[in-house]
Amino acid sequence: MQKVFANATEALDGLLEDGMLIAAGGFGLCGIPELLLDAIKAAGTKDLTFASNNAGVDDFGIGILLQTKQVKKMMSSYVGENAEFMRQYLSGELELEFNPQGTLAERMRAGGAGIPGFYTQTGVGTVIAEGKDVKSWNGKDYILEEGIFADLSIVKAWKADETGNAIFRKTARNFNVPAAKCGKVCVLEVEEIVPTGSLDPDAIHLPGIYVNRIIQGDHEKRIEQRTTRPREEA
Amino acid sequence: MQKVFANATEALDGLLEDGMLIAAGGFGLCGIPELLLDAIKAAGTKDLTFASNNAGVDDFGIGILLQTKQVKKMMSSYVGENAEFMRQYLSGELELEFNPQGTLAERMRAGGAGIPGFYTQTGVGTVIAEGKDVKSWNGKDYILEEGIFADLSIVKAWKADETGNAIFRKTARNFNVPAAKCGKVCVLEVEEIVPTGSLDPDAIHLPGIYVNRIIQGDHEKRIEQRTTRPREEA
Amino acid sequence: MAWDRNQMAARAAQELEDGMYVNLGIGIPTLVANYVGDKDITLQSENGMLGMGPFPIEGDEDADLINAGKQTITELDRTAYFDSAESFAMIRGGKIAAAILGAMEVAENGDLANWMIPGKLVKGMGGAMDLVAGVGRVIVVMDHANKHGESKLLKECTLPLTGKGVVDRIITNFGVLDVVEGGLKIVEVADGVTEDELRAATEATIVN
Amino acid sequence: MAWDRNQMAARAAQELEDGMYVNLGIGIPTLVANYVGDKDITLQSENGMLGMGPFPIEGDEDADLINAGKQTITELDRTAYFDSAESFAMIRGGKIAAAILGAMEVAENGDLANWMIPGKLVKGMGGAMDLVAGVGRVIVVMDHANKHGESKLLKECTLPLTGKGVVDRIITNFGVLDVVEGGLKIVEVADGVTEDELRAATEATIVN
Repeated sequence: MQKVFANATEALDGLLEDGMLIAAGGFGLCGIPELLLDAIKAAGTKDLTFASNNAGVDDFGIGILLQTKQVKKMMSSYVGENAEFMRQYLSGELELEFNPQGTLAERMRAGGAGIPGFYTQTGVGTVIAEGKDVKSWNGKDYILEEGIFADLSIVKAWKADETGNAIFRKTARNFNVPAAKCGKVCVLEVEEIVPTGSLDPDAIHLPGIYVNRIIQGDHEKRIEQRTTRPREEA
Repeated sequence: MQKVFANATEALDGLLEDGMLIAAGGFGLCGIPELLLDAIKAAGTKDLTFASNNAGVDDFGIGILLQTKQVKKMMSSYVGENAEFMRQYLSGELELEFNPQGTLAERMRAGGAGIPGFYTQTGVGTVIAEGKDVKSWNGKDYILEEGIFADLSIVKAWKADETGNAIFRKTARNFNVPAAKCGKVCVLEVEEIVPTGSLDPDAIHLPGIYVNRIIQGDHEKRIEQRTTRPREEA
Repeated sequence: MAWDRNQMAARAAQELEDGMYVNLGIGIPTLVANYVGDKDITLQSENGMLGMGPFPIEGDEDADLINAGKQTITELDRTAYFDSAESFAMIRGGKIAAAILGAMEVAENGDLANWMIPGKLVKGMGGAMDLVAGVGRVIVVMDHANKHGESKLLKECTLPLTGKGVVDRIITNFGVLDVVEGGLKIVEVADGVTEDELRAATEATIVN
Repeated sequence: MAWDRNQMAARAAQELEDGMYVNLGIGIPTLVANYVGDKDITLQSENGMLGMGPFPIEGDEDADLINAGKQTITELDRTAYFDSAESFAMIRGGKIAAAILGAMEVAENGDLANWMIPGKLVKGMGGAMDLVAGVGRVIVVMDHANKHGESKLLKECTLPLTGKGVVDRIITNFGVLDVVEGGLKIVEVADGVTEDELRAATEATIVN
């Protein structure tokens, strides 16, 4: 079973459809599937809904698909870094469904785990609870949140073997793991494909069963907020 | 904050109470908290309820606490290897709540994640569904299962650092991770405590935040079914 | 006449396709691994492993490496380990393409009973209920009749269920049957068995 | 008169005890890390890290290592990384002893508003709703009054809530107040502020 594809365009061949729901990994610009987003832009697929914690910036991340107006709706927790996003949202061109960050992560995890709904205290008494089922345990209210079942997952890891077993590096893991699990099909981009057997089987973050197609490529890995200490402090 | 204790008895000091609910890791006899079970036997704590996939064998694992009649109730998925268990169960001395294995694991994971209930298709149309809330998504029924919130977690890992960051070896990980997370207090036994900083931070299976007390000791690691190929096949 | 255990396992192995992730139950299903040949099949063991290898060479047993039947096993170059919550997340989430399981009874509507005989010692369902509820395709491999010669393919199950309407295909010593609208459909008859013999041995409704 | 940002952060740091796992919000809460001294505190960053270290030395920035404010940071010897689902599992599960957060408004019943001003640009709640619902203790650090000189400690919040009845303690430039039955209770008055000044600057009911 060949999972390795030559490039992002080939890896997405036959998988893109107007109006589909895509779960994307990444937090801010950290660990985002840069190459797959570029290929979706090139493919011109329209009316996309993205389940993604953030919406990128104007010229990087999902922001590049906002500029081409390929996105109909975002399911996100924080979209503050993106002027084009705000313009489209305020003009009514773009739908927005805010999710508390942990609820969004858990909804993806639940979808991947075959769990259509779960109860959480997050958002009780806020606008997030409006219209949602409520149930009490020990006198406390919890709201019902639903699993996200995406048509496609696009995620980015550090390394993967040819069977799709993948590892992430530092905080670039973030939403990539739950996003990968909740799609009918998952396409993974990595910095390096390594021979099967070269990753420690005890240290796999995303088992290959979740990964349908893999590509390798160069990543820009842009830094959003470069904060440092002066060298003399060291 | 000192998490390392000298031995299992000291690590459990002040934590044991008659009638408490204990979540225990392990699958069969693989990865079970041998040292902590011995210490609970020595402490003589009574009327215990265990959330544990299995009940050990007559003279190893939770079986040793059945012999001393310290266990009131088991929440398990498979208890077939234990004659004393069957004797007590059939005589009405021992309560038994069967959980499908994945439901048990998810109930522990949910308890640790602050999720009091979740819906699953597992068990729909079977005795497991009796008395449980049902909800439909896309024409399919799902039953409501509840998170397990244990008073104490006892688990076994391979190595941990002094802050409790722990790693497991091969299939000995099993229920140890979800069991560790669902207790108010978690005591961890390991084969080796290593200096903080010596484990790869990308490869931690159980972050130290889940671990309150740690002990190191020698483990028997008994094999339940020794199955092999003859050497000449190699 | 009829298939033996190994022939049933070999027939079940034909159900598996390149690239599949598969869970094999204990008993005859375990033998299926011997017949996958060149196909790229990855075996899941629900205690926390993908890429299950064969039994270890004598002396190489590792107490930390067992399968869901608690037998010592080995790893492969593709192996990944994970915890039980993650293992059943992938099962419940439909990532396992097929499970091949034994059964005590199967009903013509796909109901499966394979975990409990009331009045006998009760061992528990283990992961069977999760598997039949979650995997893509449930294939049952079992003898066509019980030791009293009675059909195990029934109009209705008499034993407590493992899952309702979950079975897709049944492979017995007499042949292969699919669960379809209205009953079971004969897909294949075993060597040395006639279709009439198969029908006569089956309590469940057989549809054409 | 009154505390400055750093004094407020230093006062907030006194809330932290040895062994605590803590989440710090952006703004003044971030400064709290500078005042923990010898205490054994482990900082969680909700994008997937326990054991957050300081900003990197110039030139050592790593695009794969950021905090929840998207700033480059470093790791410590105790650091563990995990995914976002796991990160919020530990937050929702009550494993984080305390969160120190900024606020736009706090009400006397512990309601907190810190994510949205209707009619202004809406950025989103990020992880704030999960934090206030899940952590053991919610400590708010904020100016006592807004830029118009109006109290931010209110009888009722006017802005959309982040959480209902979630705040335990409020640290402002004027002092420290706890949310108790019936209103807020003064715990401490800032240097150079009188209790009368604090009361006068507070819309919320103050109870004794």
